[in-house]
Amino acid sequence: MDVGIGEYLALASILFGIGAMGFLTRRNFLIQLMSIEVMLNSVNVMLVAFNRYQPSNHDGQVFAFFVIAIAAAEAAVGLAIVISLFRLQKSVETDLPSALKH
Amino acid sequence: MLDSFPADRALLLIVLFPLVGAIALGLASRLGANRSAVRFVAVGSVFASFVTALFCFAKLYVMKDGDLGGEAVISRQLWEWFHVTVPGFGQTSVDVRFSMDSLSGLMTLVVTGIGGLIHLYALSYMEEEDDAGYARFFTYLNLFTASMLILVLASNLVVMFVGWEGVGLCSYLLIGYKYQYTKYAKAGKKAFIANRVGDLGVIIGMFTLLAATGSFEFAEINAAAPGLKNMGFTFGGETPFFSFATIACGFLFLGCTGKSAQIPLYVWLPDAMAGPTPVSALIHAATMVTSGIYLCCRLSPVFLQSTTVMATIAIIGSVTALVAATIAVVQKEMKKILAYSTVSQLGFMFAAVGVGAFTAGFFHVFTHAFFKACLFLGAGSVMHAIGSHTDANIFKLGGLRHKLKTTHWTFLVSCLAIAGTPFFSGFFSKDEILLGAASVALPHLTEGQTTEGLLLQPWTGWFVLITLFVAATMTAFYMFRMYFLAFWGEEYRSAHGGDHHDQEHGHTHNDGHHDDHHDNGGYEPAEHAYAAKPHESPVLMTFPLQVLGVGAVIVGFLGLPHLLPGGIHLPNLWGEWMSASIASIGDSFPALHASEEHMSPIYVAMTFGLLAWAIGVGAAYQAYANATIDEDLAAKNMDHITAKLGAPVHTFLFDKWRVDEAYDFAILKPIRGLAQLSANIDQSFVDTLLTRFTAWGARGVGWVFTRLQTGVVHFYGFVFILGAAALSWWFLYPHPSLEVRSQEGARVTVEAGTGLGYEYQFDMDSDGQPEGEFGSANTQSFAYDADDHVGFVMNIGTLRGDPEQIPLFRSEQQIDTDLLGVSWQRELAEGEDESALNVPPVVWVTQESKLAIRPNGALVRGGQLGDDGYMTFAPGDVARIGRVPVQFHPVVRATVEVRNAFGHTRKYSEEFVLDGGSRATARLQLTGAPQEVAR
Amino acid sequence: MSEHLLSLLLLVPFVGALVIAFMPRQWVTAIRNVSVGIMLFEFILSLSVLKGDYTGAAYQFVEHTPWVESLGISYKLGVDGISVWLVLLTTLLTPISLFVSWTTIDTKIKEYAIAFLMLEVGMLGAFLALDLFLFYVFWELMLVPMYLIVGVWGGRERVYAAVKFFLYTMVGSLLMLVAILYLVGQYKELTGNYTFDLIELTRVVLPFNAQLWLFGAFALAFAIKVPMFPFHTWLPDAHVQAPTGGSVILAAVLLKLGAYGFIRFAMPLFPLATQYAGPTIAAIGVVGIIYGAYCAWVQRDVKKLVAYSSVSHMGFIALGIFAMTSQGVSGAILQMLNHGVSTGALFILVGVIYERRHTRDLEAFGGIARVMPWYTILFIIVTMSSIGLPGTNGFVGEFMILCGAFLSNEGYVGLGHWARVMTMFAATGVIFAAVYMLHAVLKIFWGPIKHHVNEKLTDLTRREFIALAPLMVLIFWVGLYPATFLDKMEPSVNAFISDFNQRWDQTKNNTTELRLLTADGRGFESLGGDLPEGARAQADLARDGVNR
Amino acid sequence: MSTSNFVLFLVSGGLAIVGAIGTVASRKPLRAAVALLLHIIALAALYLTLHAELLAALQLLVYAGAIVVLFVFVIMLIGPAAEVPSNPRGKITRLLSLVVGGSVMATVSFALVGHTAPRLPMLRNEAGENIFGTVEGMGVAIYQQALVPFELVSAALLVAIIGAIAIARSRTPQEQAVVVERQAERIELAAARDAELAQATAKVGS
Repeated sequence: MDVGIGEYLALASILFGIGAMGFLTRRNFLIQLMSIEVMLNSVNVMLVAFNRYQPSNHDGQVFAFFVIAIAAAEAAVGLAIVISLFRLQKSVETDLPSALKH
Repeated sequence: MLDSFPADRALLLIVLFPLVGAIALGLASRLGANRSAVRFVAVGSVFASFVTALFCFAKLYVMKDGDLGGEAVISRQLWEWFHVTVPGFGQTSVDVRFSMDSLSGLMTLVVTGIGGLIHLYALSYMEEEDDAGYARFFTYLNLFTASMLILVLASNLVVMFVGWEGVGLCSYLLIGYKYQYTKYAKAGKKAFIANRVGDLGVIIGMFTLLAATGSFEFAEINAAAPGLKNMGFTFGGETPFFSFATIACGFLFLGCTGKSAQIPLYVWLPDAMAGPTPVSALIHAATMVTSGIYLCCRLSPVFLQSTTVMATIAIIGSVTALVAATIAVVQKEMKKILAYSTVSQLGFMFAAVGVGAFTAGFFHVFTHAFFKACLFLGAGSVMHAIGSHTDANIFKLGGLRHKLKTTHWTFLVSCLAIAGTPFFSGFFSKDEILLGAASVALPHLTEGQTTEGLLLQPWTGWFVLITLFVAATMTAFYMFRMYFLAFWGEEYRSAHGGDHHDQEHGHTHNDGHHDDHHDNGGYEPAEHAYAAKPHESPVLMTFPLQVLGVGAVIVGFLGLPHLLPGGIHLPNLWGEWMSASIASIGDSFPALHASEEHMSPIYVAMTFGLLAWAIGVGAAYQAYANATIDEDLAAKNMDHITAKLGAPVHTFLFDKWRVDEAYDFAILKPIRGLAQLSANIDQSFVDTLLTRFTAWGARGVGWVFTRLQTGVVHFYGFVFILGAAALSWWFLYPHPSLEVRSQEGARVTVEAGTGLGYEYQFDMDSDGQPEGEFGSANTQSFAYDADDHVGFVMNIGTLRGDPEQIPLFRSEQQIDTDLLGVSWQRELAEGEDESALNVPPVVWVTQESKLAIRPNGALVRGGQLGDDGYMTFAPGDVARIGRVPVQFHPVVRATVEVRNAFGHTRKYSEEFVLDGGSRATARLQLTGAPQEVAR
Repeated sequence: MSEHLLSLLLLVPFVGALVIAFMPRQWVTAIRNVSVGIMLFEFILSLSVLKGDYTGAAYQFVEHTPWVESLGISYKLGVDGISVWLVLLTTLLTPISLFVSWTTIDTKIKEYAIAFLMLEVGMLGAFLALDLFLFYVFWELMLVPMYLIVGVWGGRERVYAAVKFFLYTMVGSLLMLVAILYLVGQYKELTGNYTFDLIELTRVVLPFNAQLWLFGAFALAFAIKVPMFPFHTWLPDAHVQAPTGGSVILAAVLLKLGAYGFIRFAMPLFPLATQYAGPTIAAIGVVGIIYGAYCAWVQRDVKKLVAYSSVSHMGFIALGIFAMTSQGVSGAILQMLNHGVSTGALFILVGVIYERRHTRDLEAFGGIARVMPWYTILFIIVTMSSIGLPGTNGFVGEFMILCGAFLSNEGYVGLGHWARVMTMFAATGVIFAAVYMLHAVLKIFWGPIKHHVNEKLTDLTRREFIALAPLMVLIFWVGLYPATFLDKMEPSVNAFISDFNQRWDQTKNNTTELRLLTADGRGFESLGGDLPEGARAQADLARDGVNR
Repeated sequence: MSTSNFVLFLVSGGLAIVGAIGTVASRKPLRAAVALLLHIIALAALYLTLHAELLAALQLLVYAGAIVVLFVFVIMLIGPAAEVPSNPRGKITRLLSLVVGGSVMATVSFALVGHTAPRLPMLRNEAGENIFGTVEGMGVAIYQQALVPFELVSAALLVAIIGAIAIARSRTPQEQAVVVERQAERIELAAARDAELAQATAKVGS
């Protein structure tokens, strides 16, 4: 039995779905940030999978490499925001801050 | 016309003197000048103008050299004011022109003569005004004289209108001279607006005359007058409903009623008594109010053309006379009585005009100017004597004949004149009017002649005669009632009343600005008792009285009746002099003119006149010669005779038939309400409709979009994901498109739209078998042959823009004619009827795929007319249907199939015309057609 | 100098504004004097416009330089009999209104002067422009300074009034812009190239209903500006809130642009629509006369009263224009001049008592004739001019309009058989004018002094006299000797009417097709361009043989 | 190569999915962090099956080592409040979205399963060894083809660090006062604007 590219893509899309569901349904900032991480990882899988089937260069993997770097930066800033928000409203619930409404 | 040199220069001076005087006095009143200078300028200017007027009048007399009725006009043109184009008459210029003929000559003499005397009188009457006020008064008086002279000397309607409104303005200023009292200011405003309503009539009348005769000049209008009878505004119908004459004269008469205070618009005159007495004398007796009659006399030829207007004038005139007389009888104040007497006398004059006796009417104007001015000045001198500045209540007077000697005899003489005592001026002028009325009532009919041809029917004559008779008796009665109550009787009824003012030796006539005790907040001057010992007025006031008194007597002899019972002929200077410029009814309707063999009207007129005088004076003597006034009746404004009328009738008459209240209720209140309504509507409805609604609308739409900003991160995330999904759907399926790159004859190169990872497969002739495999090349060229044609198309070149394209089929099909422009039909062949041409041409495609056209009604060129009646064209040939070029081309279809990275494929097909690259625009529903056409 | 006179006229105030912009804010008196000085120089300069030869109807001092080649927009200026006096009215009244406002305006002097100078550029440009695009630019440019003058230096609710004024005119002019662009599009379709030149565009003959729509758009824009009956509600608010100088210039010149627009642009471009809609618009004008007079009568606020009186006067002008007779139109133009003078003077006079008592309520005054005699005299003279007393300017204009309207049903165009009825109703407007003006005069001047504060009112100052003197002279000059003004106007007006009739005659039966008139407007241009490119050669071949 | 590869794929894929579901579904954030750790480690194994050795190492080193630790650190900092009580509101919609999301994922993944792509020859260096995915190959790719993005990413990371510090640092007392005062000012300004708006609408409305 051989693992074709389809399986990897399927796996990646499942993971992405789970991450999206997490981001949309959970009302806890931290969980949302983590589900973003899951989504980013699923993208990495897809990139690496495609690169595997074009192995003449490392574009896919280099891109995945950069995605990881940016994910790190994004997590850092996200958590900083969560902390300052937490300091203001003593909770990490996402629905509380709605000052920017119409 | 004899334009003698110095006379026309003099004509200008007549007007310039008072005008310059007015301007000088105006500056004086503002910049301060000593009183004597003001006196000199005020009277000097009018007197100088009087002398010049005499000079011109004499010049006129000389020009007539003996024949009094001869044509003689002095005229002077200054500059062209503006010009007007009248359809049918071209461009007529309206220029500032003055002219004096016999009518305006006399009128100028009246204005400057009597005006001058009144100026003299006013010098001392207004003595106690402060310097500025004194000068201001005489500025207005001079300005008034100037405007009146402009009105009289104008040679065309527009310049006359300048004077007409100028006089209105001056009466506004003069009535409101004591502007610190709101009542007087309101009276002034009322006068101005009532005149303005009249002026509306004059304007419309002017325009009608302009439309009918093409000019404003009096001379030209009178010349064209006979023609006005049958011309008129035809609102659609042929025969004019109203002739020009009727419309013009009707509106002009409306103007005259405004200015000369006749029935509908007379309400302003009684209130105008608010002005100082010289003003009432000058304006409301001698000059301004007579301008209405002057206008009618000036345009007498036009008035003679319209029966309806003459009849209305006659009726309104006599009714006004009667109504005013009834009101005058019950009044208790001298100036009020004189005011209503003026309205009544004007009614007499208009009645005269109405029955065609223009010269008689104007003669009454002349005599009335003398005795009415004398009466007003007499009343003024009485008021001066008793120290009252508002009015003299006759119930509080009595026995003045001993103390005011000259005022008494001049007042008596004028009363006799107005009452119509024989040999006094009033008798002659009134007799002439009655004669005019009688000669209409008893037309001198030759046998067989019926009355309907005449201008006026006898019943008008009788109506005027009787009403005037009653009015005349009443005139005599109320004049002598006033005379006896004021001057006769033994004791001076307010001898005791005024004593507390004695210590100021009786001069209490400083205007009320410091005794405000009960002038109800400045609305009107304070009422206070009369001086105990009245004394005669200074000589400056009595001298004009004497002159006018003498005038009131002798002036009547100018217009002696030309025929006396018993066939005696008397020299009628007035009639001859006026015949030069006033038309008389006798010329056009001899039946309405009394002559030797038709003496009856003269007898009737004479008897009515004498009878009226006798009854009136007798009754007044009987009732009031040495009557005593009892206090409580006086309190109710009644004396023992008028009390007999009974309270309701008396108050009805005393309150001027409640006409003012009726006007307020019927006209002013509704218009004011309408104004208030429109102001509110403007603020609320119109404003809201345009501004508020749009504002609300904009804000509403804005509100809808703000709902999107919920502030919840989730929501934004969700919208974000939604967008991403939609975008991805776009990439899921390929979106093919096809363009014609180039076309040489049948070989066509097409190009498909590119996309990410697209692969293309062409099937150029859409027969189901693609020519090649899926490849990345997106262009393909192909040579089409006859059997690839999927259909045919016809290009119709329209007049502009790109050509119209219609599909062609094997079956016959009519061309829509409005595509073919305007001129597509061919000439009518012989033997054909008209309808054949309306059959539009028919086109279809033959088996050998050629275009076939059956012309039917159309003119078709450029093809070969076959035997079976239709022309054939090869693809690309140009045919011409009418002026429109027509071309016929085959249509082919190419398809392309595109596959994208996901492996989904889409097919796309495009039809185009093999004629050099234009895309098939017509909806070619050819999918169903190929089988039928192609193979 | 003479062939660039008009550009110079536009340049002087513009450069003036720049000069003042660079002057430091503290030099208050310097700014005041310099700004009025520039405007006076502008007035003297504009006098030389009169040297043009107006006997023929041709435009004088024409300047034509292409501006945007590709779109056919050119910087084209010209003046003829119709616009010469309006230009002079602008250059006369702008300095007067600025001169008057220097006593009351004490904040942001520099900006006020600049706004006025730019306003003058806008107005002059609008009167002089012969290119539709240029006209539109100046029409909008004029709005901004007026908006600022009302909005910044106005009364309490100045922002509301300014915004309302701006939006009203803006909406109207946007529709006009759309109409202009459509017209240019049709010209392009006919001749293949773009142009915004007025004379060229008058050659386009649109089908009737297109003409009606375009005329509607133009008419709306100008009706709002005139202002005519339903669209006039911005005027009272704008006047009440505007400072004295602002409302003088607003009443004296800005309102004239609407009426001028009708004569210059709307009527020549769309003859069929004008003939069709003319009587209705004239009727609306007459309604405006009476409606304006009614509203004026019941106002307690003097400025609102005068504002509504302007609505009534402008109704007269609309009637005069659509009467389409020589004296009707020249009467209307003369009446524009008179209305500018008399209403301008009225607003200055109202400003005088407003500065002293800071209230515009009629009840607050009473009996001040005794306290301010010179003021009373001037007010009475201006009132008489406003209600059209013969001998003053108002009468000549009104008389010619009424006469024009009365006789206007004979010609091709005009008010039809309703002409005489309309004239009668319009003439009643003369009565109501007297009613509300004398009502105001009675309330302010006559009667006793009710409020003791009025006793201490000072009479006119020298500055106010100087401002009013030229207007007084004009009132009597136009009243007694209008020939100086009419002679310059007459030829252009007659040309305008004869052109209109001739073009109407030419195109009255072509109500469906888009055609182009020949340059001299005598016949239709035969259009070669109606065949597709390729087919033309063939068509020429085919044309010779009838049935080959 | 096939069966061991397939087994490793199944194991690591399954673990990855379990980890993902764990991070998303767990109530306590700490438990979610651990599940995330599991998820990342599973993916590292997956990269191995795809010949991405450097990436697998990096994944473990950077992702697991740094980012997840950061999460845990923040969770510890926030303490008990980190756990948000479940809120019944919107229960149905969340369930509904789960169902919909699930079905979409299922169809997409089934559509993708079974696609095969030709195996192409891997990248070889001059010496001929297969360096695809190895440190050498990746090193060459990063430092030669992708040098500029590499530098940019380092700049981006620097910016992120500074930003995070700027946002999350604790305020000094006077800064706190300024923040509170500016907050009050903003509230008061908003109130004034509302009042004027209300008054304008009243005027417009009247």
